[in-house]
Formats: sequence, structure tokens, C-alpha cells
Amino acid sequence: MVASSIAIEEISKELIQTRDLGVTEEGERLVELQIGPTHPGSGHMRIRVWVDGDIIVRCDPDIGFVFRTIEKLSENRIYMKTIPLVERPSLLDTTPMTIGYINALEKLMGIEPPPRAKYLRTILAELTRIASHLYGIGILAIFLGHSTGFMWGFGDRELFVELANQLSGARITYAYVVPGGVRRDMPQSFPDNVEKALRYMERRLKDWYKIFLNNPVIEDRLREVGVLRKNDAVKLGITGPNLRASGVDFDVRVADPYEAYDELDFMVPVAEEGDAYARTLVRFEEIKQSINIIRDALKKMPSGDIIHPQIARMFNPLMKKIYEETRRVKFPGIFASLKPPKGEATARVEAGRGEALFHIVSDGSPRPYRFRWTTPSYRNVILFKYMIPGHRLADLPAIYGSLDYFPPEADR
Amino acid sequence: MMLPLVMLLKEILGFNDTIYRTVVGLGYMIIYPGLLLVVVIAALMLWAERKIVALVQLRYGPLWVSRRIGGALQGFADLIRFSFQEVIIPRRSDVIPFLLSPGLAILFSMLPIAFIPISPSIHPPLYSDLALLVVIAIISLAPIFIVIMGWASDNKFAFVGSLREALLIVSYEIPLIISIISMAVIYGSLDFYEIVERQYMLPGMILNPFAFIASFIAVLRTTSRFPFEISEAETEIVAGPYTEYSGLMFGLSMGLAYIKLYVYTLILSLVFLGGWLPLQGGEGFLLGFLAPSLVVIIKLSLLSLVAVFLRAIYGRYRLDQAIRLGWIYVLGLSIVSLIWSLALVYGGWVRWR
Amino acid sequence: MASQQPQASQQRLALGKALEELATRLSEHLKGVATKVEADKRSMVINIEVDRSRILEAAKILSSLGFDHVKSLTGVDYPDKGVIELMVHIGSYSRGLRRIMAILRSKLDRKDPRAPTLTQIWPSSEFQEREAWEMFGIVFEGHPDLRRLLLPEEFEGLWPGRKDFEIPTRKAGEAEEPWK
Amino acid sequence: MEGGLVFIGDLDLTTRKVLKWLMERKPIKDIVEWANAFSLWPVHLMTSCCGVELGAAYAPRFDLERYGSLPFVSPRQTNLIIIEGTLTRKMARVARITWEQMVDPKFVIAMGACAIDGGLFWNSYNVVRANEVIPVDIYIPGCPPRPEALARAILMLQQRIKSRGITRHDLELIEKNLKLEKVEFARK
Repeated sequence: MVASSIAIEEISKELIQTRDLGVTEEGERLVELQIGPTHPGSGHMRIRVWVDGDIIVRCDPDIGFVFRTIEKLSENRIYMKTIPLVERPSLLDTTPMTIGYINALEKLMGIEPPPRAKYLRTILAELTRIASHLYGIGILAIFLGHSTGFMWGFGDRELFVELANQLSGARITYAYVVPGGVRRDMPQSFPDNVEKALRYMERRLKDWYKIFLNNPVIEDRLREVGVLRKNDAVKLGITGPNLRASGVDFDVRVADPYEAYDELDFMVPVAEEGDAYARTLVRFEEIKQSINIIRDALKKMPSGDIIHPQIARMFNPLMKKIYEETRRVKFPGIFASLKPPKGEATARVEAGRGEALFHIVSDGSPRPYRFRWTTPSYRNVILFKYMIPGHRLADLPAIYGSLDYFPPEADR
Repeated sequence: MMLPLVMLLKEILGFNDTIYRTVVGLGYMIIYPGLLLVVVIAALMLWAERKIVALVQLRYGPLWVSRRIGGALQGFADLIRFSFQEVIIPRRSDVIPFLLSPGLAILFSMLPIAFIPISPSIHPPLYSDLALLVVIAIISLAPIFIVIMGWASDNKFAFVGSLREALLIVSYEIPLIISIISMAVIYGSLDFYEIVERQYMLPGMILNPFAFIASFIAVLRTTSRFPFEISEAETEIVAGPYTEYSGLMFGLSMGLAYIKLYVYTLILSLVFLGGWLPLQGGEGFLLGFLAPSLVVIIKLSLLSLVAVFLRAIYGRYRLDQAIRLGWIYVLGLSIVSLIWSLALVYGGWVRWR
Repeated sequence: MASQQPQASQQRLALGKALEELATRLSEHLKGVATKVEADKRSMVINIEVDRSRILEAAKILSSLGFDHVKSLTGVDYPDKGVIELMVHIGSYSRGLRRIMAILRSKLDRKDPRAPTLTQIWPSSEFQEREAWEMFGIVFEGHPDLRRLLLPEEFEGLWPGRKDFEIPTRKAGEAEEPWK
Repeated sequence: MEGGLVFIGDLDLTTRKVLKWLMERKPIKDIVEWANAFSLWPVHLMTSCCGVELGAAYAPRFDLERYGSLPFVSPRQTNLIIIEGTLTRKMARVARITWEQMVDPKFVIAMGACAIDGGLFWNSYNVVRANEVIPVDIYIPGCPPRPEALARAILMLQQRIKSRGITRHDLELIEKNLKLEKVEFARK
């Protein structure tokens, strides 16, 4: 191990003397690698690393390749049209994000959705959470060269995408959550389909353990790589499964319950090791917990309205008819000029990758005066700078994958 | 196909040994089992790899290119596309080594075919009774050109890739050579004919399983199969030494791994799987040459299929882990295999006439 | 289910009371530092307003009380008042405080917005300060590495987060508000 | 040296002409078009969030690999760019460089409403249109387009290669592209 790096160093030393291979600084023989946006191991970002031999000395994440100025754009959009804007950056788990935005809006408006709507929101959020975790595990697998993990992750994800499709009518951009409730009720066959899918997923998880988690190569690649201690995780403000894998049992669903989470039965998986393997394990455990949540929510699902009565009162007769016959909400035109009262509201949700924070400043006009949104990936970027140095070059994709970092979500 | 033609030539020209040997040798190297077969097998192996892996991953894999035969032409389509693409030579590259090294690497990995017999009746063009050693010596030269490729293209990723390749050659070539030598100890010969003959009762794989496992792992590494696809690990260093290669040049470099896989599995199937046995070889073209050689090719294809199938199961090791594995376990295994062979020979369990 | 509704509202009442208590206690700790400490029961947030020169002091006290990370750090531009409000959402992973958040607010001069960096107290604010600088031009004094985070390096012009940076919009009544 | 040209001619030009002549003969042209149609390897350039649906399109349920399309690593070895959604200013430069690095028969699919006209982000100050950066062959509408739509785009591109051929089409592209380059240079 040591011998190899020394050998690389010695070879590279001679080469650098004869030929310019990169940045050489005072006394340091560093080679700068730009793991740029076209690189198969980078996603939508550029990671500049300086390597000394095989060891990474410095790492500078260069984000902003998907920066679409959503905070600025929303200042020019009416409140309803900001919902799709909020969905786009984190296309993997859109529902938690819309829930967060709508929660902040509802706090401003001072309304609260009926219980059935809360349960429906929770179910969709958990479906997307499973899908998002499977996506993250798939990306981790392909970063480690394990193509079967990638394909299985994306293949199993389709199941939950399809379920969400049945519930909301779209594959990934649902816009299902609206102020005061949800857009439509669940179809009658939905609980059965969900049960089938959940049973399949439970069987499938055993295969996952066999081929991925207990695979000797994967274990070697992930164990004791990218260790994040509890103190550092708290200090750097890390969030989501990455935080919980370091031994902090913080989960917004428990700490600050929103929607129906305080009435449902689930646990928050926590691991103590803080390495890449623990992060992956926590994600798998969260999939299991999400399965429990969905089952529990379907069991406890209350009957009743799916939209706040105050909004239902504004329906014209045709809308009322549609709502009563097909349980779909058509929005009255008045919503286009929805004007929440002056004030500020903050909401936070636990998205697939961690805590997302929404802050709306309203000046009483139909557009938000200022909309601030921090996403979990945005808060986790800092890990690239502080965690990666000291590891080997080959560990970079392993750590990146285990962080489940999604650049569009970070850039917004 | 070749043999009647050769007979005809023989009659026309009178018995001219030199011409006869030249024609047969060229046919051997260029058509069967040389270049043409290698290209066909490499293209089919490319397809088979994608197809098998797709089966594990609940997909179809390549299909629409030729739907009746399950997309088997996919490898050819890719190769043709590569060979008619533009070739970019980066301005900062060392042009001559950049252009020459893929060809030389392929040359040195193809050359061993000239020493390897695939049937009892037709001799390879260069017959030697030390063939096993010569073959291993020649094919060990090929990775050097991979290192040159990475160096000549003046790309940092290619450079890192070629350094990885260099480190891995050192740590896996030695176990391979030791385990092959341990087989030579058992057979008491370096001549492929004798090696195959002496497996008439038990294939070498059972005589010395340690050597088989050690050399198979080393072959996996040398041909960059998973879990040792480290020197061209795509998520770390793009395509390793081949990063700057495009068009036909990349086609050659991509084919290189499959050509090496062909040659190595050819050697392994002769040394460990009993070559053309159970066929003993007989009279005429069909029984003497074609049938035994087909047996060898089936055996080597099975071995390569196992090698490419591992892509569906494993990820890739880190460089230092692979090196540690090579120096501790694989080298240890090959030394055990050598001791095992010596014990078999000196204990008197294996005795040749 | 209907029975749970009043239960939840009772819970919320109790929480609101706890929040107010916490706010009063915080104001005792921050006496002389903060100009205003008030609880926002709707969002479960404590608003803390401090003067520009006392930001660091307030941050030190808050971090010693257990607020250990920054959730969001940004500015809000008020051109008519001539200020940019620095808005820092801080939270805690400790068991007692995780239910609430605090917002540290400070009004900066819009012409030359300067604030001391919080990276020494909360390292988690490093990248967020870079973004706030890039968007609003708030200079964080003492920041180790204040450069662009999201925009291309050669981006020129106004600070894009501010209100006077205008992006093209459709005229009202053209397409976006057809009901008017 | 000037005299040499009289006898030898411009060797480079002659070879190119011969090659071009050869490439337009019937069997070779057909084979090359067939091979290109069934070997559209997209480069790993993730421009935006439609990459999620791109991943789904190459995964088990939709499996675009059955059309011979395999996502591959570096621009030198691939012949297809799929612009997945929004191109920000930072990413546009990368897309352009990637396009220039790629070898010649190359194709571009622009995926999503953002790549066509900005989509939801039509008035963002950091977003550019895909056709301002690189010449696009096929557009896919949708936000994000379903994987089936991507499959259809690949099939359409195959049809187009088979019916229209590749060589002539690409020479046009290069000329168009040269103009673009001059404009960009002038702007700098």
C-alpha cells in the first residue's frame, strides 16, 4: 500500500521534471485533475482535485453548472407557478420539496389541509423517498463499477415511479401538493398495487443484500472510507442520511413533525461508524422504514375531503361536479392572484437527502417578495472540501456516491 | 477450406516445403485461428458480454441491430462505426508512439498464436518445444505498449491510467508465470503437444487447482476484467490510457483487451482444460484439424464467458487493494501451486513414461 | 381521526408556550446584544435582531447555548429602506433544541454591505456566505475563501440577488394574468 | 518546395478526395450508415435534471441499449450528445467544448422543454438555448420527457441516418458550425 504510492511518486517526480503535467507548487509535486462535467464520475459538477501520487491533497468542488436562479425567478412568478419551479431541481424526490414550499405558504395563509390530504401527501412523499434512495444507490453502484447495482436500482425505482404515476398522473413531476390539500384522490386499486409493490421490494431487498451490500468488493471499497465523525458532521451542518450514519438521530419527520408523520409508526435508522458503508446501510434501512410508513398510512387513512373547505367553497358548479364525481380538484381562477397576507414563514421537511428549508417573505402581492430555499445537497457540498483530502483518487467516486449528492438540487 | 487449397498448391508447385509452410503459416496467422477468428470472437464476445450482463440486470441488451439472432451483430456494428470515424491526434501528443503503440500492442498479443497449436495434426508456423515459455514471454510485452499509450497521449487521466497499468503488471505477471511454470513442472514439459497429451486422464485444472485459480485471476487482471478493471476505471480516470484515442485507434485499443483474453484463454484451455481432448485427432482435414480446433475454441469461449460474466457481479477494487491482493493472496496461491506440483512430482503421484 | 385534531392543537398550544418561554430566556442571555427577540409560533422560529457590529457576539452566545449549525444564510434586499437584511437560519442537532430554529437578522447598509464572517463559529456557513456574497454583494470580513460559488467566473454586472437586477418578464395581463 | 507540389500534388487533399469518393460508393456507404445508426453512443455529459429520465431510459424497464445505444465515457469515443434539459451559461461552454472534442459523425439530441426554449426557466439570466450553442438534430418536448420519448428520438435519429446519410449532412453542420465559432470569437 505504502510501497505503491511511493513508486507512483517516484515515477511522477521524474516525469514532472521532464514535462509539465500540471500545477507544481513550492515543494509540492501536485497534479491537478479536473474531474469535470463531462467526466463519467462527476455528474453535473466539476471537482478539482490536487493529487500527490495517489493521495488527494486538496479538493475544490466547483458547483453551479445547473444553477437556474430559482430564487430570483420565483420573485417574478405567482405563488402557484412557483410549485413546478420548486420541483425541477430535485427531480428525484419532488414531493417533499413541494410539501415544504406549500407548508410555508399554508402557514402564511393560515390554513391547514384536511387529514386525508395529509395522509396522501405523506404516502407520495415516502414513495418518492424510496425511489430517490434507489436512485442514489444505483449511482453509487455505477461509481464503483457495479453495473448490476445501477440497473437494479433504476429498475426497482420504476416500480415506485409507476405507483406515483397512478396516484398523481405524472412520472416524476407530480405537482400533486397544492395549497390546502392535494390535487386528486387515490384510485381504488391503489392500495392493492402498493401492497404488491411493497411485498416485491421486501423480497428484493434480500437480493440487494446478497449482490451489493455483502459483496466483498463493495465492502472493501466502502468500509472505512470517507469517515465522518459525529462532531464534524454537526459542525459542518451535514444533513439527512449522511448525518444519521454519523450517529446523530436527527430527522425532521420526528424532530418537527409535518403532515401525518406524528401519527405514524416508524423508526429513524442510525449508524455509528460514519463511513461510506454506514451511509449506504442507512439508506437501505430507510427504505424499509418507508415501506412501514406507507403500510401504516394506508391502514390509518381517514376518509373525508382532500381539499380545505375554504377553498372548496370557491368552486364554481362545474368544478364542484368534477370534484364530487371524480375527486379531482380544479382550481378556481382566483388562485392565480393568490395573495397571502404580509409576513414571513419558515417550513422545513425531510427530503430524501436530508433537511430542506423554505422561507417565504411576503409583501402582500401575488408574488413572493423573497423566497429562500436551502436543499440538503447544497448543505452537503461542504463535505467535498473537508472530507475528501487524504483519501485515494479511487475513493473519490466512492465517497461522492455514498453522499448521494445530486448537483441540480444543490445548485437550484 | 485451407487444406485442400494447400494440397492443390503442393501438386502444382511440386513438393516445395518452404512455400507450403509459408502459405499454411500465413493462413494460420491471418485467417484461422489468427486475426480473422480473433476479430470475430472479439466482436461476438463484446456482444455476449453485454447480453449476459443484460440478462442478469433484467434487460434485453443489444437486440434491434439484428433481431432474428438476438443482436449478435452489435459488436460488428460498433467496430465498423469506430473504424470509419475520424481519428483525432491531439496536438500535444507524441505522434509516433501515439500512433504506433496500439498496433504494436496488438501485434505482441497476437504473436503468441504463432507458437500455439490448436490441433494435433497441423503444426503452428513457429514450432518450438519451449513454446509455453516463449508465449508467456511475448505476451508479457503487450502491456508495455499500453503504458506507452498513456504516456504518449499527454492527458492526465491517461497518464494516471498507464501508471496504474504499470503497477498492476508488476504485481500480477509474476503469479501468472509461477503458476504456469508449476504446471510445466507437473507435465515435465514446455511443449504444448506433450502438455495436452499428458492430460488424457485428468485435466490440469484438477491436477493443480491452485495454479488454475491463480492464473485465472491473473488473466482477469491482465485483460482488465472485473473486479480488476482498474487501469481504465471509467468513473475515476475516464478510459485510462485510451482516453485520447478515437475512431479506429480506440477500436484497436478496445479490441486489445479482448484479443488478450482470447490468447490467454487459449493458453489456459490448453494447459488446464486439456486442449482438444477428448478428441485424439485423426486423419484428414475435418478430423485432424477442424474438429479438435473447434473443441479448443469452445473451451476458450467458455472460459472467456466466465471472465466477462464477472462484470455482472463485482464492482472494481481500488488500486492499492488490488495490488495487496496480488502480492499476498495470488502470489501466495501461485507459490502453493508450485509446492503442490513439486510434491506431486517428487512424491511420485505423477509419473510420465 | 377526528379526535386527534384537538389533541394536535393542544400539543401546538403547549409548544407555543414553550417557544415563548425559550424566547424570553434567550432575550435574557442576549441582553444588550440583541435589539429584539420575538417568537414566531406559526413557524416555530425565534427571530433575533442584532446590530451589525454585534453579530459576532450574538453568534458566540447562541453557539454556546447549543445552536450548532447554520441551515441557511442569505440576504433580503429592501431597496426602498436602503438596507440589505442578513438572514441566518440557525438550528441545533441537540435533543432539546431540535424542534425550533432561530433566525439571526441584521440590517446592513445597502451601499456597502459588510458583515463579519461566521465561519469561525459555524463552519457550516462557509459556502452559504460565498453564495450570499455572489448574490447580494455582502462582503464577509475575514472569510477564508470568498469567491464565486454558482455563477460563471466572468459574470459581470449587478448583484443578481438584489431587487434592481431585473430579469425579463411578460407584461402583466399578457399571458400570466389573463383574468384581469 | 513549390515545385514539389506540381508533381506530387497536395497529398493530403488527394487522399481526402479519394476517401470521400470511396465513402460514397454504395456498399461502403450503406454499411457505414447501418453501423452508425445502430451504434449511437451518448457521451456522459449530464447537463441538467432530465438526466434522471435519461438514466431511467437506459435502465431495465425501457432499456435503450436494445437499439445499440450505450452510454460511454469520453467524448473522443462517442458520437451522440444528449442535452438533458437546461443549459446554464457555465454548462453551455462545457457542452460546446465536448461537442468540439467529439469525432466526426456526431449527432445531438436536445431533450426537454428547457433545451428547446428555456421551458420553465425561460427568463432566467443564467440559461441559454441549446441551439445557440451546438447544432441540434432532434428535439424532444416535455418537462421532463418520458423515457419513451427518448427512445423515439433515438429511433428517429436512426431513420434519419439511414435515409439521409451522414457524410453530407455533417459537412453542412461543420460549415454552419464554423460561422458560429467566428461569431463567438468576435464576441470575446
